[in-house]
Amino acid sequence: MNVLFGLVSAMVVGATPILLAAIGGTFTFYAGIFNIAMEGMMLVGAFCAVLGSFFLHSWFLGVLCAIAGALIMAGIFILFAVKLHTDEFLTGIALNLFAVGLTTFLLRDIFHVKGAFTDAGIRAIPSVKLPLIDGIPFLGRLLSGYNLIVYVAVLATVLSAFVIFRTRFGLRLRAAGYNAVCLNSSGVPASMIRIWSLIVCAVCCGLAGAYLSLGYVRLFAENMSAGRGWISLAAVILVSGNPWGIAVISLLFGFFDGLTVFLQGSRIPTQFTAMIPYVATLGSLYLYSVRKKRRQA
Amino acid sequence: MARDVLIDLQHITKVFPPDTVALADVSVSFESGEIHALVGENGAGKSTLMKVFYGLERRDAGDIFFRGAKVEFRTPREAIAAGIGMVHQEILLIPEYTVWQNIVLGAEPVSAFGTIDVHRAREAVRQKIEEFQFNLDPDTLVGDISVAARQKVEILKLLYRNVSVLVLDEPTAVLTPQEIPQLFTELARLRDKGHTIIFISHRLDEVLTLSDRVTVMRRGKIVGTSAASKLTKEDLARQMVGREVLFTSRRQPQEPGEIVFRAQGLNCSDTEHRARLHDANVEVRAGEIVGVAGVEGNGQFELVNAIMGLVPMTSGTLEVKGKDITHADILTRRTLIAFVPQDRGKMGASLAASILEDAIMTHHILDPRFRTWKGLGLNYRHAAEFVDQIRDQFAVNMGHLSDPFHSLSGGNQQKVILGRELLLETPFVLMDQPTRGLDVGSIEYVHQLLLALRSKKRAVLLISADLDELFMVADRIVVMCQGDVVADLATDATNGEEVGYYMLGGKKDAAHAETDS
Amino acid sequence: KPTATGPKTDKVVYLINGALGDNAFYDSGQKGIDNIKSQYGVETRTIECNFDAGKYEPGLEAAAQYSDVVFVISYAFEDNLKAMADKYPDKIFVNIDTIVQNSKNTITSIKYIEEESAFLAGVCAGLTTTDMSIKNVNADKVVGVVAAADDPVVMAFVKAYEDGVHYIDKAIKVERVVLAGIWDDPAKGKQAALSLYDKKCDVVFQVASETGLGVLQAAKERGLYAIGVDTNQNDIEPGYVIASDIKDVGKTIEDVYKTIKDGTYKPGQVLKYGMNTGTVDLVTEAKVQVLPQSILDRISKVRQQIIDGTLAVTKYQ
Amino acid sequence: MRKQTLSGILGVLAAFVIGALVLALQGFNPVATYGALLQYSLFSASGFTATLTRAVPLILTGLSASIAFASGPVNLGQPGQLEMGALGATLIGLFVHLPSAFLIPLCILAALLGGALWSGLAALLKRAFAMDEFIVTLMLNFIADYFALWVITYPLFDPSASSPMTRSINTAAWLPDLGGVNTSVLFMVLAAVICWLIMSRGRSGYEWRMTGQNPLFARIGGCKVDANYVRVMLVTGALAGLAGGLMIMGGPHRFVKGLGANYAWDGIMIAVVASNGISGTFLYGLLFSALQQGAIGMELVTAVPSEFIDVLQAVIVLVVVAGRVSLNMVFDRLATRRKLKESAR
Ligand SMILES: Nc1ncnc2c1ncn2[C@@H]1O[C@H](COP(=O)(O)OP(=O)(O)OP(=O)(O)O)[C@@H](O)[C@H]1O
Ligand SMILES: Nc1ncnc2c1ncn2[C@@H]1O[C@H](COP(=O)(O)OP(=O)(O)OP(=O)(O)O)[C@@H](O)[C@H]1O
Ligand SMILES: [Mg+2]
Ligand SMILES: [Mg+2]
Repeated sequence: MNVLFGLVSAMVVGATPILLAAIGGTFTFYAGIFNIAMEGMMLVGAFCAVLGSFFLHSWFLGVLCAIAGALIMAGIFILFAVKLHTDEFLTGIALNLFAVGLTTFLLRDIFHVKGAFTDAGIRAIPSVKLPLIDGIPFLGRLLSGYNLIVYVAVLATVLSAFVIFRTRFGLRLRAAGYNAVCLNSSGVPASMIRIWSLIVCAVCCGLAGAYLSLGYVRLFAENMSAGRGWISLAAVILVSGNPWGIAVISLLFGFFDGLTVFLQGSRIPTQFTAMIPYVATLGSLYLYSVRKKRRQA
Repeated sequence: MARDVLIDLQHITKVFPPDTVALADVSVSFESGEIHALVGENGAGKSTLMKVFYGLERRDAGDIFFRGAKVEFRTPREAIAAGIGMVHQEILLIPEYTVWQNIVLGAEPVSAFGTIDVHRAREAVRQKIEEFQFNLDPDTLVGDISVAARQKVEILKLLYRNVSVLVLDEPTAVLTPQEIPQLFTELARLRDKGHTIIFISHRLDEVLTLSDRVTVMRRGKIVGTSAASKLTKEDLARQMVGREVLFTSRRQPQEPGEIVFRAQGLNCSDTEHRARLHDANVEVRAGEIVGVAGVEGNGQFELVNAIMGLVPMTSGTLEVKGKDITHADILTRRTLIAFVPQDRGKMGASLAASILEDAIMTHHILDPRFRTWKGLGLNYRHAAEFVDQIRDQFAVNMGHLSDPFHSLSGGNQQKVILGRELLLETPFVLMDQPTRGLDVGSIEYVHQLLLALRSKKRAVLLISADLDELFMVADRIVVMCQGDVVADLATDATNGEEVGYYMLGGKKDAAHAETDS
Repeated sequence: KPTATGPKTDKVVYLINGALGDNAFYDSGQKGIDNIKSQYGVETRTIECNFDAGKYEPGLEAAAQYSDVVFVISYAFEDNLKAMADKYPDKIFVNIDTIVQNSKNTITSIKYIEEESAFLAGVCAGLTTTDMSIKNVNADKVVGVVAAADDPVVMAFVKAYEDGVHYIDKAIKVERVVLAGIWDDPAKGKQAALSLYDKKCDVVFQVASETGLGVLQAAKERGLYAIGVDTNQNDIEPGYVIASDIKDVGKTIEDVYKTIKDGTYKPGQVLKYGMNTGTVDLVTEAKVQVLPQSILDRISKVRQQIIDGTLAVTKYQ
Repeated sequence: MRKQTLSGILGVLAAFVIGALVLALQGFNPVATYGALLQYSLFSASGFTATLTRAVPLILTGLSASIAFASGPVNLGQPGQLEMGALGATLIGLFVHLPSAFLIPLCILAALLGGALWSGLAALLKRAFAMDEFIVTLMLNFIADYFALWVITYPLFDPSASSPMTRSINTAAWLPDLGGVNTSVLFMVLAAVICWLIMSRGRSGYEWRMTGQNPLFARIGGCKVDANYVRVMLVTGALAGLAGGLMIMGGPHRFVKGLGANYAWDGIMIAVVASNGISGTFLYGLLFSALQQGAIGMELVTAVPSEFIDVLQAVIVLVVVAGRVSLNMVFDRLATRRKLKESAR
């Protein structure tokens, strides 16, 4: 039983940062931006979260700092890709590189450490016991007691589905991706919508970063986003931006990621268990593509 | 005619770097409550002028006055707010959205939390549809409706915003002959309600019937503005191209040769398994131009794609010069078929590639002179000579070979494509709307080319939405309706009414009887 | 004015295959380098190769040209080190943690007997899980270890740890999570540790550098215990890190540099540092002491036996 | 083309100026730092050869990405393909005993095949199941990385080593040095020349480019679009594989942990900075290689932390690209002004 709950919790933990970043990515996806900067935004978010939490003695201010940091990254993205019309892919690659260099640089400059910074002074984001559900025997343990950001991620998923498919902003957002010229001539500057989508994406990635450094663990380590931004991007593209699909893919990835740790007792070499999440992603891509093909045929 | 000047464009200049002067000191004024036509050759600057006015393009010099005041529309939003709306040359709608979504986009009624008030939006759209008697269902996806209906959606989109000035950039280019008069009545009604309409068109007949005044542009300059009632089609054409243009057929009688192209019993379905072509039979002989008439979406597209091998056929046979190409790959077909597709940017060329790269496509495989190093290399020297040949033979007005294809104006793009295809020297030529969106001068040129092909004993299948064109150049006209070939008529023995009758689905069985006899 | 006849010793380079900031091995060495700098006033530099194989050779070359003494952690580029030492026979190369011998026999190697301290860490874990008087320790006799990689050095730690546990009680089960070379993902480390605590482990030993920081935090979250590695990590999560298996690379660097300075240094030696030198050890001092005196005493006793040689720890390398 | 060169040079210079400001702000001497960077990358024999050697994988993976992106497929699998290529060369190098004249070509062939195998797998999945190669190649990178790690930890592990690595390959498979420069550089230059010939002079390059820009048009034009897709994937995979193979044969002569490092990602970045041009990729590859190699000098001489080079690289990328765009805008504005004057006359 313990192991089962452990697996569920590992799944949630693995899924949360990917889900949050991917929800951000879905906004830029619908706006027609090939945004690969989620990785960098997340990393800067994680760093700024620790920075804020440590110096301002408050996890909440830490989270705000994370969002602010990610927003600065978004600002650079906006300046280059939206305003100067440079290649989005390139801007993203440069930003990711920049994020790694900058956070390492600042880690050394501000905290005088390399590698990782951990300190009792870093305030962590608290876990939340859901009021009613927590009391229910099985369900309570399954659903309650996670980090606040986990519930924020769930909320973000629901909210994003609502915003994208029900609101005026959503209609314009998708229009910006389908046909920006049409949106422009309808009187809505597509570039504004793109800018907003990047801002939303930065907020989500900032939260994802804060979860990494203040939520699950309470420290900043160099390059701690560890490729999660890329997985988020893959998730977004895999389900063509649908928030529910993203939730499913993130949970699947989280599950298989957790499984790599739980499969340790078996005789499979660790290098192979480590492949499982990626093979599983390929598997879901296979199912998705075959289904799509069948629907078209 | 004591109307007020509503819009006054003064000394507008627009340069597209590096060296296209799209508008050179253009001054023109539009009066309130008039239908004002803007005509001119391809690339004359009509669209650019309107885009500048609408805030879609920045101008490099000049002033704009609207209702007497100097205005500065930096974005379409500001133009819309001032009561100006524009329908673009290319249809700008989102196929994934429904009609009402497309219409309200940018001016959506909202309720709490920024949610779109679907009910209110749909009602408002329905009301507009009723008010202007457009026959549309607000809930269908725009991707599922005909081109003509999309045009209506574009216009409704403006009316929904209560604009008083409508700018329509070639609204009729994609419409069928039956739909044009409909649109005209609607436009006339709008004018009578006090709207001002500026419209761009290449169809001089339309221009003369519909508009109050006509402004002619040539090479970025205004030639003049005159009342439509004082003009003839010939006057207009002369002003546009700067010389006389002939509007009558110069098709000489000629005995067609052996059968070059034969399609028998073609059947074809779309992705949703709806049959799009049933048992279509078409034959073209050497030295013959066969026209395909039909309302758009009645199987012409599938016919073309089936001939080119772009979609699989469920049954039927294709034959060119006695060679069975039913199952041949595209390259084999290309040795026998020259193909001018209707969509230049999608099927006819790559807009981002250089002129040279687009001009040598297919030749680079079929013509051994394009190969070097035992076929591994591409002979760029020969390629350059080849493009020069196209330029000279087809009178293409272009810059350097390495300039991007999209820097050419529409007419010149079409000439490059025509040149490329006709120089393939194939026995059979398939042309899909080769004159769509071209100006009179270029159309005349294409028609001459077609007739030259005919006298060179090549077989031509010409798909066109323009009946006048078919009557001018085709020897026979086959009519398609709902995927069937419903009639096969000798041009000299039929008339526009009869073809129109078949196009709209009349007398199907009788038509078969007629062809059989 | 230079009067010394021996090799010059004023420029010291610390060249590592990985990157600083592991709070452990590399950082410990850096501390030694920093001490050399302040003590002798010599110029020191650090080159981090960041695990980039393409940087090993040029890094060595640059270091050899620039400096007089090179302290090098040469995992994965032992070949390059041999070649470079042969190329620059007048420079002093001190290789840390593995034994490398070049044909001119100029490299001095420092070898740690890390099995001894890891064994003691196992003893500590074994004693803890069997002592239910310690807060939150459960009845099941299970301990765990999180290893960042499946490589010989790490596995030497793991196996010696297991030996230490079983030295206390053969019935204690040791659960392992061996990651596939994931050294810098604390979230992964925490996940791994949590899975071990879910399997009833009371103590988890981490041999995982930055990844291991997650292990320490998992211990705090569960109110259970972790053993740190390489440097004294006992106060990172006070009350939850019961001990740290230290490997004082810095101290050995200082020792060797001292011999270089005072002229007793001999090239081509293999210097072995075991528990008897105090370079590898298990430290239990902490702000918040969890372990009862009985356990501390027992640990001291075993330590003494190892130092005395009365208890032989199996070596794996 | 000339405009691109100009904007490239200006951009790099501007980035260096920005970098100098940052250095000065951090209290480092920019002149000495850049001096060290140049000395350790270009103006010393060992630095220069190291720069050239480092450029081999950067340029080869860059070429791989350039050709792929210019021809359509979004092949982001260079990191994995590089490792598989390296594995191929290692296998042959370990187990085949032949004289150099045969073994070296055989190893190179194995490297090409190793990379092509991995990209071919992605191409196969795309053709058979319409699986997006962007995601597939990305995932295959992780899988290849762990697979290679397994191979060097277990089946091919060198028992005398203290970290995962294979035994040394047969000396017959070692690429010799020519005047201090490793011959892997020659193979790289040869590959670059061939790539240039294919893309700028070859028929295949023409077709690939056209397919990349407008596949429907290319198909109607008679190009074998599907076959071209597979060919491009195989060729670009082989290029990345070659990078891996040459690294083994010219460098450590064995597959050690961390062999791939970040080369392939840097290569992808270089390709994009160079707008997928072959000569641009070559030049930017040399530039980035010099920067990364010179970083050692900066660490040594002025003790500037190596992170600085990461930041500087990112700044160069952004500034070069932004510079390119702004310079185009300036040119456009100049042209507009000239035209306006002309037409006013
Ligand atoms: N007529 C034109 N000729 C050449 N380039 C053009 C032309 N029109 C637009 N562009 C270019 O196409 C790109 C997209 O133009 P768009 O009009 O969408 O941007 P914009 O609205 O001007 O940008 P912003 O939102 O920053 O003001 C820009 O790089 C613009 O410079
Ligand atoms: N975005 C652009 N970039 C560069 N040149 C352009 C652009 N748009 C138009 N041009 C050039 O400006 C000139 C005027 O084009 P415009 O589209 O206004 O012509 P038009 O009169 O509308 O022609 P058509 O009848 O073919 O629509 C042409 O030479 C065209 O090539
Ligand atoms: Mg136009
Ligand atoms: Mg217990």
